[in-house]
Amino acid sequence: MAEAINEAIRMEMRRDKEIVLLGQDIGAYGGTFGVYKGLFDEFGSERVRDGPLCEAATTGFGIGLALAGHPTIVEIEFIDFITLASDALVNQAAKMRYFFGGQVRVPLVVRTPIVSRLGLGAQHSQSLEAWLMHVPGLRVIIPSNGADAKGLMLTALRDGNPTVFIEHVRLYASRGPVPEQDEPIPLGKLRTARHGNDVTIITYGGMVKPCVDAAEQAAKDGIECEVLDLRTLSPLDREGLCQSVRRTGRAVVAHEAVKTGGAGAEIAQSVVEGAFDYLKAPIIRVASKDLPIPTGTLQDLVFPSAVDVEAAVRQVMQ
Amino acid sequence: MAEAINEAIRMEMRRDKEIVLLGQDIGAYGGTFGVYKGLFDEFGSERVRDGPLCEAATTGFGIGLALAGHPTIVEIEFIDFITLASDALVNQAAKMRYFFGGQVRVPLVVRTPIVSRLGLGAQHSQSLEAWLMHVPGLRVIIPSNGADAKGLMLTALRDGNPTVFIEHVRLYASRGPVPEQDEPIPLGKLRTARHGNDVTIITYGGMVKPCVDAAEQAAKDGIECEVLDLRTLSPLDREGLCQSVRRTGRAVVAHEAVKTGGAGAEIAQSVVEGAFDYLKAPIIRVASKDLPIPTGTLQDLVFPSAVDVEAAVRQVMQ
Amino acid sequence: MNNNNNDDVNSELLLRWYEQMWTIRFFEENAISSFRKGLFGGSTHPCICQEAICVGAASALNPTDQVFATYRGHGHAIAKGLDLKSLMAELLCKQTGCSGGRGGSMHLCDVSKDFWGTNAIVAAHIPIAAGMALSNKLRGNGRVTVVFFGDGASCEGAFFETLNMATLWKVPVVFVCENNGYAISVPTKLAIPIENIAQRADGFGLPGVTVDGNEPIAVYGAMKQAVARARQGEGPTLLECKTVRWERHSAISAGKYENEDAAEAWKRADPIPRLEAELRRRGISDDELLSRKERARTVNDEAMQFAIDSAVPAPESVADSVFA
Amino acid sequence: MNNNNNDDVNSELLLRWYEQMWTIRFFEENAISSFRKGLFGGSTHPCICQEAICVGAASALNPTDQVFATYRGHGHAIAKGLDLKSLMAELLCKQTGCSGGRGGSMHLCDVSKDFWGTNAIVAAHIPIAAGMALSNKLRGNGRVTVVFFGDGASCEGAFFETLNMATLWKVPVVFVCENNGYAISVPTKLAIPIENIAQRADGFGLPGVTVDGNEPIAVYGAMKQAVARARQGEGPTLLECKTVRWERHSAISAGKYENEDAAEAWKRADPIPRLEAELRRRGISDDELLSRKERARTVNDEAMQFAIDSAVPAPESVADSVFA
Ligand SMILES: Cc1ncc(C[n+]2csc(CCOP(=O)(O)OP(=O)(O)O)c2C)c(N)n1
Ligand SMILES: Cc1ncc(C[n+]2csc(CCOP(=O)(O)OP(=O)(O)O)c2C)c(N)n1
Ligand SMILES: [Mg+2]
Ligand SMILES: [Mg+2]
Repeated sequence: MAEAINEAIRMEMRRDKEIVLLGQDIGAYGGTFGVYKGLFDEFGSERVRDGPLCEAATTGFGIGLALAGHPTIVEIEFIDFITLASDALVNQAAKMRYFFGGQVRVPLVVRTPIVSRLGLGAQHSQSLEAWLMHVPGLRVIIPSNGADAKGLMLTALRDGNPTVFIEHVRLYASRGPVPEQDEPIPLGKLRTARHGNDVTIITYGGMVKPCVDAAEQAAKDGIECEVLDLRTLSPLDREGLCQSVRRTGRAVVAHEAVKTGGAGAEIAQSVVEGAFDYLKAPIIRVASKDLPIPTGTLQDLVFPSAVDVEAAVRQVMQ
Repeated sequence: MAEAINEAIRMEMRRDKEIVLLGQDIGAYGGTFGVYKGLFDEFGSERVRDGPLCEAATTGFGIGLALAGHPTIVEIEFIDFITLASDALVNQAAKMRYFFGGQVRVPLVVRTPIVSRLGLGAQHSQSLEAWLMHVPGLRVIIPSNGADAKGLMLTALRDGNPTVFIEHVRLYASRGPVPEQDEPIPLGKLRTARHGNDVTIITYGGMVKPCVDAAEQAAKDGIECEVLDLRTLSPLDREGLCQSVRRTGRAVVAHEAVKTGGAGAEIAQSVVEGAFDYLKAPIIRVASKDLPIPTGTLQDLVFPSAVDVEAAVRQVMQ
Repeated sequence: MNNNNNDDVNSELLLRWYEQMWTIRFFEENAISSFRKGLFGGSTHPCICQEAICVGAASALNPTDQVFATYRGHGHAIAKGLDLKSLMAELLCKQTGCSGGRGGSMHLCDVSKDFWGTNAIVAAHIPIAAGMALSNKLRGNGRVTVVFFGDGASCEGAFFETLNMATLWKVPVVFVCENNGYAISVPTKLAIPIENIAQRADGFGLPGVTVDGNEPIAVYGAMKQAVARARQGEGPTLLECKTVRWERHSAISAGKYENEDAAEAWKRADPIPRLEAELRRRGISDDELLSRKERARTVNDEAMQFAIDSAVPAPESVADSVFA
Repeated sequence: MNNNNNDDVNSELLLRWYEQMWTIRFFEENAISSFRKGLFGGSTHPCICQEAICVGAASALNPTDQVFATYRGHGHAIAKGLDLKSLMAELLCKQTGCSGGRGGSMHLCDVSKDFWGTNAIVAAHIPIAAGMALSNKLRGNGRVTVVFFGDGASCEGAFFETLNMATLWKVPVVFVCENNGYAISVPTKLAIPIENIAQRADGFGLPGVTVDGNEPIAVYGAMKQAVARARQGEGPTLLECKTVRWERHSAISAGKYENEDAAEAWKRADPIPRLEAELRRRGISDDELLSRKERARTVNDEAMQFAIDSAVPAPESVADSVFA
């Protein structure tokens, strides 16, 4: 997926000379996780701007560049540090167009990875997408594969609105078909990762593959799960997920973020609001335990696994 | 309610000489909304520390004082600025005890008001409690009246854990009986603001009164609503609210935060997880529209009213 | 008055400043009185007694230079040439307001005038302004960006981080700190351990300059140098304008002024009588002065009436302009 | 070597430093090799070549003075007297680790030694340390708090805000910037527009001092002054220790060193041979030096074995210690 994102940004930077990248370690180093490999060499230090360690001002600079008409990508090295960019995102980028009566556009894309399960501990393993979902005026994109990542990044760079593009670090190395051409993917349209009529598993990002794996396991016992990959959390494809649940009558929602206050609650309640009469069982959430993330062997007890998803599927089938 | 909070803090500061207050405008001025009236005169500038405008470092200082054993209250003038304190709260205060293996305690209380409906606009009208609910390791308290505010503040100051104490600005002037004595209120226990058997209205903070008003209106047509005031969002009294819904079979969740990703989703899904089989109708959320908050006449179109709550009640009754 | 390198300061310019300062003063007085009358909610933060900074700084700019200011930036909006009617209409949250009536007193904006708005999160607009200045540099368009903020803002991380990055990248921005001695109730001496905020610059390697913010000529002169420096690609300057805040922080700030002496100080510091004296010294007649002042009053009365007569935004527009 | 006001620096002290620097060096080498062997996940950030700062600074402190450090703070933990076994066990995330095995390489802590932990959010621990120093002042307990951080951290808002507030309140804290020339891949010259980070202090009114961080005597001397100043209630000092980072940022940092010259520089800068030469100059025998070095190796080998032999935390403990 890293290459697909790199390719999308490279294509768009060639097309649109106004695009600027800001962040730390994004120069010759190519970004903390190497997503920018080669961009510095191709586009130079004016457009690929390696800078000091100051997430708040870096995001503010990004907003200023965006206001001036530069689609700008700010990289926040771990989503755990989005806290430092949150004021600029929440109180400025997301609201400016609105409170200035539509006079300005903020074509800002904040790229940031979720770095879970690597054993980096409580300050480097979080999933904070739910925060961003709760901010009107922000787009929240979270792809699960290279093809989607490429198409969604192209969309994000042309959309002209403040966007947080969340990348799951475990997916960077994932391989898969990625279209050569310029094929933007519309926001707010989920992808059906697997078809099935018994249970709808709703997920996104790093949990898509475990959910598909769980579905394959359940299929061995004749339980056919539909796995929905939301792709974007804002806008949220409520109609798309309700359509599926109206057919299956059962829903499991899975994510790596801690359960309480996570995106899963919003997704589940969206199902209740749009498909309650079709529900044959309570919606179950599969998520991380409500704990700071420990290192070492304890870590695996906190994050949800394919096994947990499968167990939830069997539970809603009862 | 302002006086009740003031009284609780004053009582506890007299009892516990280690307590320190940090913030801006908390000196002779008495706090942005006057909650600290008289504390500076009584306890002096060492314990009531008016300081420079730097929410991030102020919160960090508060954590340091707390680690050293001073129960410390940091005032963030509007909850909209919690963004600036969020790194200290999320990545430090909430997690330190955990990642240091229980060696430290962080008796930090961050007091911050929700300042909705005053016409102050997009950057001064938000309700961000859902963010804090999503952070394991934080307590989130949000009282709806003076008596609860006093008892809960006493608890917060003695609890020894990082706590965000959210005060609704419209409630500051509210009057009501406040116990003279030292009566801490346990966390995670909701209060039944009104009894009824037809619909359970689950709410907190500034929406409690509008919900009770809506209940009175509905009662005129024989619809008896139970109004639950959560009082604390973390811990969340899931069992308490499910008990009520198991009786009524109908639930409306109301808050002033924008709907998507708000606490209402977590509350609703908690009902689904704990009382699904008793539900006779889909749970409905009453919340602010998913927009930045405008000023002027538009503002009233964004915030939820008692009328909206009443409409939701009638809808779930159908 | 300090006249160094201000040979271009003639009576005509001073008269224009004089009239504009009255325009700002009357605008703020109308803002306060209409707020008190309940014509709009929220609050309003007057720049009364800080008008000299507005006019002196604006005169050093080209129309295409960009300005960012704070909730206390009504005067900067006026000095940048925004339409007075649209400004007062915005305060009253009317459809005809410069921000469509949904921003209010703290969110005035007119991109067509390169006034990129007033902001209500202290210091948050500083990196944004510097980012726009970086765009000027990337495009080589010769424009300069100016950002106004207060003494309180000079304690926020966003300000310091920006000083570091803007100096590092030599972006064409001028940081103008309006040191009016208070952050709401907190006097600068209880917030800042150094004498002059301009000294902040020493830790970052950019020039720091302090001037009397109630002397428009001093502000103008210092601004011209800072702007020229930025335009020539030499990077940012931190300009501290020492001034005095009018009675209170905002029209709703609790009680009376936190500090009695300061309460009176602004009257002594009031830049308008001082400029008036200078004009008299230069032989400008009372009639001329009076007619300028009256004109300032008239345009404000018209703006006030326009705002009152304007319609509120259409309810169905509430969800407009969230996304592009 | 710079000897000013270091009359108390005798061969015994230098020998102790020598042994401790080897102890830290071997600890870090074991950390890297055991990480590479897969004995623990995440990553580890060695302070190899920065050991002189650890020993020089720690010697200027009382046992009850508090220390805060970063993920690159293994050496500071050792210098503060933490048990080597519990440290290596923590890296391996074992039950016997100083943080119970759930903090790992970036979260070492032992409150009983007044080592208040290492932190993985750059600069976030700086205001926390200053807050603890404020407690020392309020209690008048005569203690001083020291916080270590890097050059990259000196660009973060939390650092600047803290310099302002700590100086304003004269809190007994010493800010020690370990300038190793890089923030991951970013060289300081691409991040900071001033020559010395100590110059940051000028914008805040506290003293700023720069020393050669690879000379333990220089670090010790400067620290003694800063600590004395803090203890006497005169407020904080910003002490910049110029040093050189070992090969890479962390054991997993991509590829090889970002900069070839620097890659070699650390070897030239390596403080251990330099101190060894000084000891020889003072007539310390090779046997003595060798035995010290061997002792450092032995304790580390024991610590390594202890860590390997220790059990992982009990699964049922995963939810412990979230709340007090
Ligand atoms: C980040 C942030 N913190 C606090 C506030 C509340 N507040 C509004 S204005 C103000 C005082 C700012 O003082 P200063 O920067 O000196 O500007 P002045 O009002 O004096 O022009 C404060 C604390 C805010 N709006 N934003
Ligand atoms: C707020 C924050 N931003 C980014 C990171 C990622 N990161 C970890 S270490 C580091 C470099 C810090 O450099 P410096 O302060 O010089 O310390 P050094 O690693 O050189 O000791 C970065 C960018 C982080 N952990 N926290
Ligand atoms: Mg001020
Ligand atoms: Mg470094």
